[in-house]
Amino acid sequence: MSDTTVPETTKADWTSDQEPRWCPGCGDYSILTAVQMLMPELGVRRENTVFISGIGCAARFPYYMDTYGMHSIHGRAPAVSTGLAVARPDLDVWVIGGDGDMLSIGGNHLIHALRRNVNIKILLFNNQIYGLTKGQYSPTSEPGKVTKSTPVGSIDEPFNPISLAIGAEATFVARTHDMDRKHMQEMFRRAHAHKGAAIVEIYQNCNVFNDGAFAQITKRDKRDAMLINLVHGEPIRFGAEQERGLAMNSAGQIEIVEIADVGSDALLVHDEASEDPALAFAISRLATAPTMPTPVGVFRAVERPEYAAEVNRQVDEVTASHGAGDLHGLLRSLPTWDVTA
Amino acid sequence: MSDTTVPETTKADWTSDQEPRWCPGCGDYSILTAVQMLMPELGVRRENTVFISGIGCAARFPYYMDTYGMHSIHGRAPAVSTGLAVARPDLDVWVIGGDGDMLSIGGNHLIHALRRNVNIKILLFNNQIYGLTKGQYSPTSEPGKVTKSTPVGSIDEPFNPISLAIGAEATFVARTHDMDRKHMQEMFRRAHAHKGAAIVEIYQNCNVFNDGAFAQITKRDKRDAMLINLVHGEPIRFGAEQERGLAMNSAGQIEIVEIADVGSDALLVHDEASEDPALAFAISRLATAPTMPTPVGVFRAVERPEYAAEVNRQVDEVTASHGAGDLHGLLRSLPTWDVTA
Amino acid sequence: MTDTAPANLDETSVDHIIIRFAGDSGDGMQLTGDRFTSASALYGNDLATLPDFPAEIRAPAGTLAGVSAFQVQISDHDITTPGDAPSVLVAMNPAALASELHRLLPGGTIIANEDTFDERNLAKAGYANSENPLEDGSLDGYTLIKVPMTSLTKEACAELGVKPRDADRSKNFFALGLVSWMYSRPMETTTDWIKAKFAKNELVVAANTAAFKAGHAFGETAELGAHKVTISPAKLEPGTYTNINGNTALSWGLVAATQLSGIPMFLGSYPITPASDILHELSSKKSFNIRTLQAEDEIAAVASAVGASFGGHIGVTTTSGPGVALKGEAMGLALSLELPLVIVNIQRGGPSTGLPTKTEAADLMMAMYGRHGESPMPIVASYSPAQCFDAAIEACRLALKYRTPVMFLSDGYLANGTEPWKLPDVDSLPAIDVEFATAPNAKNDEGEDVFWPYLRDPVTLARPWAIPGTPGLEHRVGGIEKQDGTGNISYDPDNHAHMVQIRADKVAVIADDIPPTMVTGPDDADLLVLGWGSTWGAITSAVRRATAAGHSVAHAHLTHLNPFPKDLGDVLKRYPKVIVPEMNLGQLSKLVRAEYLVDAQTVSKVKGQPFTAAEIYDVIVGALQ
Amino acid sequence: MTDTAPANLDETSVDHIIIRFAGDSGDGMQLTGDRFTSASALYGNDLATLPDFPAEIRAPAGTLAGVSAFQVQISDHDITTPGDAPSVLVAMNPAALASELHRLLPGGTIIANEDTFDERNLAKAGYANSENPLEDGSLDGYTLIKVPMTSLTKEACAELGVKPRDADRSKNFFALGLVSWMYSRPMETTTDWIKAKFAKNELVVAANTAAFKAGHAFGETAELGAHKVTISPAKLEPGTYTNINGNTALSWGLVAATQLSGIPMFLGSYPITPASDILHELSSKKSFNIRTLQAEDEIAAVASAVGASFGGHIGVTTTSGPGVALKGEAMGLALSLELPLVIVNIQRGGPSTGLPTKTEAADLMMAMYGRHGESPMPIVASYSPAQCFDAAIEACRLALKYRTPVMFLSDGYLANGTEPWKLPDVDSLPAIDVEFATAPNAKNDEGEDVFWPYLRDPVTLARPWAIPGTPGLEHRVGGIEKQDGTGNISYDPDNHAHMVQIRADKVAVIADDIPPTMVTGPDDADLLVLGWGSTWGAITSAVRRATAAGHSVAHAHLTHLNPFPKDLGDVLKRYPKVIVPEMNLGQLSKLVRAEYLVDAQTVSKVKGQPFTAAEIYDVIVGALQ
Ligand SMILES: Cc1ncc(C[n+]2csc(CCOP(=O)(O)OP(=O)(O)O)c2C)c(N)n1
Ligand SMILES: Cc1ncc(C[n+]2csc(CCOP(=O)(O)OP(=O)(O)O)c2C)c(N)n1
Ligand code: SF4
Ligand code: SF4
Ligand SMILES: [Mg+2]
Ligand SMILES: [Mg+2]
Repeated sequence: MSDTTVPETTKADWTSDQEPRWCPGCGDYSILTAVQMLMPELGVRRENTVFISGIGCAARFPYYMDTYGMHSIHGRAPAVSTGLAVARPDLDVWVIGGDGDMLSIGGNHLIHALRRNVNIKILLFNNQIYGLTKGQYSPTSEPGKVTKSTPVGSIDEPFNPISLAIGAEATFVARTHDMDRKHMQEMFRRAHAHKGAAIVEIYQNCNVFNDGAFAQITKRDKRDAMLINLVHGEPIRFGAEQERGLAMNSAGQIEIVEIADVGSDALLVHDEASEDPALAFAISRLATAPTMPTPVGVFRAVERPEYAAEVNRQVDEVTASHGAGDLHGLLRSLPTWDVTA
Repeated sequence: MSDTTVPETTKADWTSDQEPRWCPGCGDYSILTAVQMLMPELGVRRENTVFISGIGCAARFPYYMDTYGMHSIHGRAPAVSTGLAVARPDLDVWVIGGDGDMLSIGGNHLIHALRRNVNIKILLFNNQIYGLTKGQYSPTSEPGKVTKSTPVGSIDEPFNPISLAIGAEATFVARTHDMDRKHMQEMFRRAHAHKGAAIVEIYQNCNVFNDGAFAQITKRDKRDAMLINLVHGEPIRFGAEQERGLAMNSAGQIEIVEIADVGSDALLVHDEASEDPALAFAISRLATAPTMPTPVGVFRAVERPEYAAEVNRQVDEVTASHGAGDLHGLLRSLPTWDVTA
Repeated sequence: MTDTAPANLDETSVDHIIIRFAGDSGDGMQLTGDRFTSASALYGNDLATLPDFPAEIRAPAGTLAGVSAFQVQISDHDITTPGDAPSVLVAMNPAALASELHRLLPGGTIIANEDTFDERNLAKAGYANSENPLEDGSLDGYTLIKVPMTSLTKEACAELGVKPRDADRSKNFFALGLVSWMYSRPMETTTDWIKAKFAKNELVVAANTAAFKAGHAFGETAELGAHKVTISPAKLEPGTYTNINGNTALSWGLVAATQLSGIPMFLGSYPITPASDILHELSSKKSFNIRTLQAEDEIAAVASAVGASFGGHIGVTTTSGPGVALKGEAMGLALSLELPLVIVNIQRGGPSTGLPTKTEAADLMMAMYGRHGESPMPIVASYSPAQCFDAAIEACRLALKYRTPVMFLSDGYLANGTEPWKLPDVDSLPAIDVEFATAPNAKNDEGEDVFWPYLRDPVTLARPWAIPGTPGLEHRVGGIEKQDGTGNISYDPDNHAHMVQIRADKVAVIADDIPPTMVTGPDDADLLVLGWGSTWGAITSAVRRATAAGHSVAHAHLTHLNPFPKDLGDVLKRYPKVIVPEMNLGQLSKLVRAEYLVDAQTVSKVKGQPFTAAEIYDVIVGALQ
Repeated sequence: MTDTAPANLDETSVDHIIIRFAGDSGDGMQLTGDRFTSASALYGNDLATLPDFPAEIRAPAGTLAGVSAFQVQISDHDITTPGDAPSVLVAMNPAALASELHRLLPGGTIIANEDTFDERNLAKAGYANSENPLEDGSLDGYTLIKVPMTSLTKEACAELGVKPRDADRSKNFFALGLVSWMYSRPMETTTDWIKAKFAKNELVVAANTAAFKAGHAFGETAELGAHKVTISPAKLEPGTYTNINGNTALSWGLVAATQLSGIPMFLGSYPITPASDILHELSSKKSFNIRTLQAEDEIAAVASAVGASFGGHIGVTTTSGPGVALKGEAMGLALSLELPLVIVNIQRGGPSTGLPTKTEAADLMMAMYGRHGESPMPIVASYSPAQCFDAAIEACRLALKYRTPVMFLSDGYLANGTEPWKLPDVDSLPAIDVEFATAPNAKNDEGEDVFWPYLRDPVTLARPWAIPGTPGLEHRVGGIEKQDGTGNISYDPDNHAHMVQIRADKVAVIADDIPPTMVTGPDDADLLVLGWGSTWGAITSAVRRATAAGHSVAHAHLTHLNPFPKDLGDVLKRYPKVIVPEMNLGQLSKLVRAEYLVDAQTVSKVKGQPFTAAEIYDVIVGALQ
């Protein structure tokens, strides 16, 4: 494991011998391809890479990666991964799950993994539906959604995964979508480079149970107008002609402006590295549904001590100061007495 | 239940015959008193009032209220309450729990109850410690905390319950503390008046396992300087002479300012009713530990359809349009055929 | 009189037929089977079905993993299973043939869509060197009917202006038409259904109808007359019938319990195969005073149901094994609170994620013991799709009357399998009497009227159910041990012992309130077959056959697993031999062995598939030798 | 030779004594008992302790609910229980007297802090009309020693400048001093301990020391000479001893397993009484290559342990009943993944929240069956505080060797009770050999080397443990049914049946790897007492006494509950009668009845208290009549 030159790999090296079992046309395929094609670029070893998932269509992902992998149980992948990352800080641990897996049954593990800043890379496949169980609404489904379990429309307010993650003290939060391989790869690369918990929300089309959920913003001809690309250090602008942007109004709220009206100096400059997550949060509130202009990119990327490293630092420090554990001594650490024959 | 005049009650009417079993000096006593004294003022009936709790010191609360009550299991009170509130929208349902109960094991139920906006009033007794299990750190404990389970200091970033709640789409979010009965009562009254899920974080002293956790901000002689009282529609100012306040800086971030330096017009005017939760979130980020000037009061209070009401509206509408369910007809709703003798 | 004797294909009339439709997951075989079943049901046959599909929404097209199958037995007499070995196999592609052929009776009929037997599909299905089984003589032991279904469908659709690609999707209706012709099913049932189902898209209606008629015509014209048979309607008891699967019957039973008790129902559930359909069904039953919550997880699902029960609803939660494994702690709470609650477990293959779409009945022990501490809970199990209706009412009745969580066990086979159900007269269903407490029931030391939440009914041992909103009965309940009577927290050792015993007794007394063991066959039989759950059909069929063959065999079937019927010990001891066929490694047999010290012997099948009658028949004959 | 014969108070030397310290939760009785125990241990007595405290951190002062007690038996010979009825009761307030008096032996000694017997406290303790039992003659049947402990303590502390309110907190040391004097305990052990413990606060050291000495002096001067007795050191096997409770021994056993296997340990845990101390203990053992995670809940605790096991650590999770009820699904995953995992359940009173600080052993059935599907798991149970060390090593050994989750059962009584433990020679502990897979183990169709994660060891049936970081062995595992060998997803019916059986066999073969049943007493005894877990002490003591009384009784005790030792059936069938004392309603007896069809009879005690030897003795005698 200490060999320093990482052998060159190709997509094929990262592809397992198991044939994907997703529906034809499912967005999961393009995410898989994006990941398999990215891995050779990351300069990492297959044997040091682990994919952990919960249950759902998305969660089949690890089977198709020729790395170490575990298809665990519904909702628990962030917790399983936390244990693995703490035990083995030398590994790259990726966590895969759908919106039901991660935000419904697994919501608690997710927010705790984020606040702890465990070194796991979480890819949240958000298709706003339960795919594997054949089409119930999920915690990200739009209100009013008619599904098998909500015959007259759902009445729950959905989570905004970006807002939730930021509210849970996440250090790296990004969003991308399954129609743009390059952008996905850029987000995954950034997540991988981040020291700590990184979550990337991926808008993913389920063409069987929720087809076109993101079409209004991710279709090639809509993107320019509807996707607001966040670039660190740059004024936030979008539109076919880059003619619109984000600015803060007098009430301290972020809004979409026409640059022609306000001038480009008024634009908000994106600062993903701001310690204060308030602005990233504010940006996350811009779109309440993927039918409005929607920010994508890295919302937040800040440094904070990484959990597994800290655990292992404590282990090392205690060991250094007390010496490696001595069982004989431990057994004698309470008062003892001797009985002689 | 349809009697309209609510009989006058006194604190004694709301006090059960069970003697509280908290340690002498525990902050839970003052919260109990605040609630028992408030109830007569709310004009509600004992029989229509239910307290539901999880497990922990705080969670013993329902036993001491002479109302309907349930001491359920660890972490599940928001879920139990959701069922009760949906089944019985005529009731006032209060949910009681500690920081471990609500944010550790119960974190998922909490955030889902908040996003659904179920009509429950959540009192989160935050003592930044596990009391009942004798002093382990909790998800709100400050980093570096030495406890039984963290002998060389904890390494988790704590949750900020206000930020988490806002990130989870909460419609009513407030904070108060156990040393100020009037303020507590004001917050509880507001929570009660809110239609939907309301969460009130209460800084509560555990004098046995985490004594003085909030002393630097809640002690009588510190409050003026350290508590930032949020009042809707008012500029946010604090200090013994009201000489400081909150303002937004040029980078769009909220900071503490001396009014003498910036003038009172520069102060942020608190708008708890803003649809956009970004400012409330930003205010919640001001203090990262109860040793810094800390906002208290109502951070956010907005209207959104209440979950139980919506469920019952759907029931009523479907019933109105289809007529009350007819079992005979239901059994014949699939194709049938007759066999004759 | 048996479920498996081969239908005689030479005659124009047979007493039953077993057909298996098999194709790719995308080929619509479940729908095809379903429509054929419906037509047969409306025609008046007795029948039983067995859907059998993979866990993926759609596994790779053309592969063995992607095969989806549907088996149905139709008959002119009373049957209890979908049959053992099909006599007809409809194979829409090579993978379907490869994966299902082993089930076909020797000499049975294969109807194959020959258009799909190309090199690529043959390879995917694992045929070495893409040898075509339709051509190489390997099927000589069968009657092979090769039909170019795809091309004929496209042809039929072409004139409608349907694109060939879209027309391809209608080929299952071609198959349905052909089979409908072979078994003389009325055509209107299907064409009407197509019209209603695809009402939104005329072209689809037209295409499917055309394909269906083309299939029918193909039979008529292609000189398949020798294969045409008729099956007369079954001589069932007079009444109105519907063809129903277990999950629907179960859902309707829950609806009925709501009506019979007058207590509103609250369902807290989290989707999981094969239980989700109950959530779906009940979420559309709002006008029956039923509220449903799709909870964030299984724990919230059961916890919310407990909250609703506290509020005076009948709390229900529906799930499968993995979900039950998460609900243990909250069930313990309900048990300690002594509130009504029904936990429905539609069992599937385990452990862990296991075989989510396959059937198994290995959660009985978890139902008995899957909670910490002494946590006795009544268990009700359904034994046939339609009987899920009665069993659901019974589970609710026990929960409401005894104020206890009740575990309801069904399984994937019952959930999705169908059978004709003679609809009960709604007015004749017995009411479930439940009364909420309305007044104080005790005096305190000062002689004042007070309410004691744990003052029990002397017979049922049930505590009073006083719901919020009732003035004067305010009280607190919780999971800590409480004093019997007052319900106040108590750490008193004797009280704890008393409460542990009372909770056990409360379940035990239910034995006085349930029917004796359901036994068929002679009291002095040489062998007793003891069963529970969905094995009923196969055991019944096997025992009938064994009896017909001159063996002396009895069959006892349990619907109540905890407590057992009072006479069960006597029943078991009556017979020199007891065997217990179970879709697990021997769970009921462990329970009866421990209880009655009877040497009940397990007959296990843990293959994700129900027992066939033949398997049980063989075991019976073997045991008697 | 018995644990309960009253100590003869007239003699200056007795062979054993049973003391119960009782006071308010705030009175420090656990600490007092603990110090007395330590001094006795260091003095060389054999001993056993039983802490007994309420669930609240501090219930209302002076009430019965607030009483906290600590019982210790010290002896000059080998004993196995903290004794049945105490012969000395130290009562720090009226509530302590009222709640504990019924346990005291007739004629026993009461040492009461008379200062607290005022009207208010008497009323709180429920003495009608505040009648003072110290004065009204109601204690005439006992030897009553009234001591104004509070005032004497304050007096002793006054000159140190300690405020009376603070001095009040030292009165438990007065009691300790007095009792230490009565039983001639060496003083330095305690004074040294005070010095070390309160090192940060000199005044507290001074006050406690002064109180302790004042108590000692009180005995000396107050003519209590008649009460002074000596108990010689016990003739224990030569060696170095320490006084240890079950949770500490268990923790150290886990540490030892880490060392013996060379496999790092990962503990994922969520605090819960009475298991939290294991988390505390292990979190301070970082230098032993142990990592601990206080997880967000029990599910995350076990799930993280599974993750760590996948990474090559030995994953452990510690909890009590309610926690286990939440872990069922994840245990099923570990079982399906076939990874090592140890689940520790420190049982407490149930169901639901139950009696959190009281002992019970009612989770055996949940350990066996608390998961969906066929989910067999080995179960190891400890039987005495010190033996938790060996049992923990054994649980880890089985988990590592067979790649399986293992359930470890202890209980509240073992967890907190103490006994002297002869420290093992660390070098003599047998190593646990574990090897990670490092190379491919199969060939694919193309003849290339590949790694099959489910290719099993033919003897243990364990699969290879290939951990991430190992080049060439990349593989995927999951909870869906998999093909034996390759580990690929498989819905094949026969493979599923095979895997279900293999998982059962994997547990079954462990029977070849564990010692035969631990039996004491004659093979031809008239009665066998079968036990498991913490009943060992009481059964041992009772059987010794019955044997001494001329009865022919044997005792078998199980440390492995699944699988059972191979000879268990033969052992049980050897004896005409088998009784099974259990702190539940009869769980082990159910298991052996089902397995061996032996009429084992349950002797139940579910009071949150361990059996006393007398109770079991009476049952033995009764059964033999
Ligand atoms: C404990 C448990 N509960 C429920 C299920 C059933 N289940 C499997 S996947 C899933 C949700 C799938 O939705 P999502 O996570 O969004 O993934 P997708 O299929 O959409 O990719 C559910 C409810 C399960 N496997 N385990
Ligand atoms: C399932 C389960 N796990 C663990 C426990 C043990 N437990 C009881 S209360 C508690 C946490 C207490 O902390 P908190 O919720 O902050 O309440 P506090 O006592 O501080 O008021 C824990 C871990 C339990 N009762 N049930
Ligand atoms: S159901 Fe939806 S998410 Fe699942 S594989 Fe099919 S298209 Fe993809
Ligand atoms: S332990 Fe702390 S929170 Fe619990 S009752 Fe005592 S002081 Fe209050
Ligand atoms: Mg999804
Ligand atoms: Mg707390």
